[in-house]
Amino acid sequence: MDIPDKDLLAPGHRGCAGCGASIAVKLALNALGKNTVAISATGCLEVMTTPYPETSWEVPFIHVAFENSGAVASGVESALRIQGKDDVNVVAFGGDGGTVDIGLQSLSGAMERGHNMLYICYDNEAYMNTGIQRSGATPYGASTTTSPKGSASFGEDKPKKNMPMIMAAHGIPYVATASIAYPEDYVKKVKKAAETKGPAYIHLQQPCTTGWGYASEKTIEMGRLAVETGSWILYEIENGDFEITYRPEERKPVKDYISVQKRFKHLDEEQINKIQKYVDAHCKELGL
Amino acid sequence: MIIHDKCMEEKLMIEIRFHGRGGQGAVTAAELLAKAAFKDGKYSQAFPFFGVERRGAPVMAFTRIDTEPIALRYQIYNPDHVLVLDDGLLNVVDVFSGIKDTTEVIINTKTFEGSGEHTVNSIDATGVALDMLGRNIVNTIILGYFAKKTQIVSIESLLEVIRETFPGKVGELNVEATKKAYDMG
Amino acid sequence: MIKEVMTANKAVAEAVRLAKPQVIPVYPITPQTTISEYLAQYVADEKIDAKYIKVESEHSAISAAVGASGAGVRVFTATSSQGLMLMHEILFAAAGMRVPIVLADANRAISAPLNIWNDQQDSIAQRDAGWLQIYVENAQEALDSTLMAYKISENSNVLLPSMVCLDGFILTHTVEPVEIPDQESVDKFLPPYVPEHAFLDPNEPMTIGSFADTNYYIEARHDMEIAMNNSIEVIKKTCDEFAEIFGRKYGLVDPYKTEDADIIFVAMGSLCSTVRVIVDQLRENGEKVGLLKIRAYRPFPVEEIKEVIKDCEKLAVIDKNFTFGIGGALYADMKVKIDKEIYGFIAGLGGRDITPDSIMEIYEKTKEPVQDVTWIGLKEE
Amino acid sequence: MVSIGCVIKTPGNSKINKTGSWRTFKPILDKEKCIDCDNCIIFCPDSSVNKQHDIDYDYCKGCGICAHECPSDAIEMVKE
Repeated sequence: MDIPDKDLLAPGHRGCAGCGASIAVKLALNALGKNTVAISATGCLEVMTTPYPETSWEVPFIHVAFENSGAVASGVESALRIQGKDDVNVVAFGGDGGTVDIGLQSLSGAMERGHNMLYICYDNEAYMNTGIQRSGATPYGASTTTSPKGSASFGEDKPKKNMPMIMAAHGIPYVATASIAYPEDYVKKVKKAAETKGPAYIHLQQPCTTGWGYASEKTIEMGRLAVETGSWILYEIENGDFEITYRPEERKPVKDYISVQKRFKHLDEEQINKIQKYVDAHCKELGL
Repeated sequence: MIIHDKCMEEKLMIEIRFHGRGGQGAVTAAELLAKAAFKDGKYSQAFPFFGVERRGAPVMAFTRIDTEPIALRYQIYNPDHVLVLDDGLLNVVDVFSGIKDTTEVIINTKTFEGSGEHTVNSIDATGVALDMLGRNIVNTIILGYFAKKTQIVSIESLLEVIRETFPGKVGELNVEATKKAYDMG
Repeated sequence: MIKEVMTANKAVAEAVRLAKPQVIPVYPITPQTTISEYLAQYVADEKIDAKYIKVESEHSAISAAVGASGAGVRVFTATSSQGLMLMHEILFAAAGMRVPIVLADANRAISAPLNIWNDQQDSIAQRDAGWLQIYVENAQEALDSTLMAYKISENSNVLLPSMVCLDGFILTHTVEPVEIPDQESVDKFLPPYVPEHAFLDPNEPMTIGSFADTNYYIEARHDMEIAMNNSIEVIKKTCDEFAEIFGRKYGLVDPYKTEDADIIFVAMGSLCSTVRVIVDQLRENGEKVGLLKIRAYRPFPVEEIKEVIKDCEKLAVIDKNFTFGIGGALYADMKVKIDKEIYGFIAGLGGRDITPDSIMEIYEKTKEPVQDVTWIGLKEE
Repeated sequence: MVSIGCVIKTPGNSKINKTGSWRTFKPILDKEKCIDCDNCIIFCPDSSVNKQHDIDYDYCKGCGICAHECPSDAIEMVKE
């Protein structure tokens, strides 16, 4: 992989030790290069990288609110293009909350209108910025502060919203899933998205040490386990053509992935089996 | 409304109320009249009774014409002229509401003769419209008749505005129909 | 310069065409809709060289406007009522980010009950967002104020967005003669927007919309207060420049026959036209009465108001909005800043027609007051 | 005094914030064992490993990802 002389997300940011979001953004920016304008939804990323008067961004950056990064990016993209700046990459980042929940309408509008931009959802599967509340991307069984385990609850009672397929249904030219644990695959997809004329969407799984409950050194390992167990599947949909971009040699049991995270610690065998069945069905559906 | 009447008198403002049904072009008629008066060198204003009614429902529109700039910004309650685009409305709304002794009323009808209480002029605008336009859109026709009867706007300005508003063949057909109605006045 | 009969919505669209914004994100809503339609057509016909963003909501309209303005171009958007309410959050963000957006609001009542007619509760509810608010009386003023709004907002001593407020239907759907300035004169008055404080350019990366903690936030908000205060002088200067080129003179306030008046009506927007006619009528009857039209509601021109009303006995403030337990918002502001005998009147909510009789009633109730705040035209049963 | 709209015109100036002070364990690289896979560079959330695999302790928060992802066990986490 190409290593740049200088990262476009500077150190000194306030991300947790072992933060996956900063890895996600660093890799994306390095793939896109300096000729890029970044937009961010409110969330961990924005708060930890822009505490006035400091910024970690080496590229132009704008943040407005939580639910509107799709629309803000639409405005930025339109303004750049009308000024003849056709070669500038426009990339928007949103967490899972800002993407699959509160920002869905704004993002859907942006995708539908065909702006030449890339939207990256860095999905850590809950509202981490405010202290681990569930989102539409929180997986089945995960305990969060708003989907807690309890005497009458085993945690989140609904599976994760299938956001990449919702984006694909917009008929946009490029949709992909990715993981920070597979940087070459991710970077390749970011570059492909940047070259795509029109809207592109990448749904990136990004483990979170604080929210998931694992030791900080295991951020990449968690991402790898998600993919190796089939809990997160790497694929791309290019002009409607679906393709799996990484196939584990042998799919590991889901238990290997969830038993090492605090958010799933409370689950019993029956519930784990249920998750295994759900993962099996999803893998079958996508041909993994 | 004593104050209102007095100001009318002194400023010689003319207030016109249109009654029609949604889709018949009453609002457009009010605007065409305002634009024609403006072309004649007068000040004018036109606005609809702002409703949520859909096609077919009774609607109102208003025009004010004056030799001075118009400041009044409320609906017309005591019109000097009333134009009724559809005689079917006579059974549904009180088109004579608030009219004065001097108010002149023009109704698109074949049958209505008036009650003798008010000055009522009838024109079979629908007949003209079906004959010349091929459909029952009477707004320009009734304006042609109004122009002749009242001499408030010139036929030249009215025809010019109709041409500007409806370019092409539709405009020319409307111009011919309006001329015909003018001659009937 | 040409003169045409048109609605205030068309007049706003004409002003936008002349101001040459480069990005126009707009979402239709009654009674603003025809603005969005005219602008779409102008872009389709290449009368404006702009990107028209067909956003899916007002929230996205204002968000895209902030994004585009942040990227360094002149921007226009327009809305009304529920749409403005949906924008509420981002209105504050736009002002705080100091992006000089111009927005036209077709004033309309707020739900519930659902109502599409005119009052000014929608924009009044945004009074603390940090936007300049200009209330216009007719279509000509709507056009002129839109042009001036860009020049005022883009002034480096201001850099706050502007809202041009025009009464729904009463102005937006009423045709009347309007002078349309020529492009050359407008270009002279309003040069292209050249942002210095914020723009998105890879050659000069900056971070816009940062996170400010307890050490900085209050200063940032205080700076907005200073900018709002600065805008008073900028508005005056801009009005002078406008008058010089286009011959029409506006101010922060517009007094009418107030010099020797005992009672002065205070009002905003289209209502002022009818009030002026009533002032003339009352004057003929020997009543010493005048009108103070407030054009700029934010910034609130305290000194200019004081100057106009200094010798009068009483003020009759007419609001097309209200704040619970207080009266109208304009009334409340006047009570706070003006040391006079002031009476408040709530009128015209949800499009109830304000007739000469309504204004006469207000006059009588100011002459012989029975209470501080009176709702006008309430049906008895 | 804050800038207009709190716009920050000094890209990447978060470098003034030395996050190395957050660290309780410190990664020590044995260059002898290093096989130049660059995992420590790629996965570092704080951009604290340069192309020569030197660790910048000004910013390293001691998360341990580099040590954990090192295929040749060339990095050891040591208590500060």
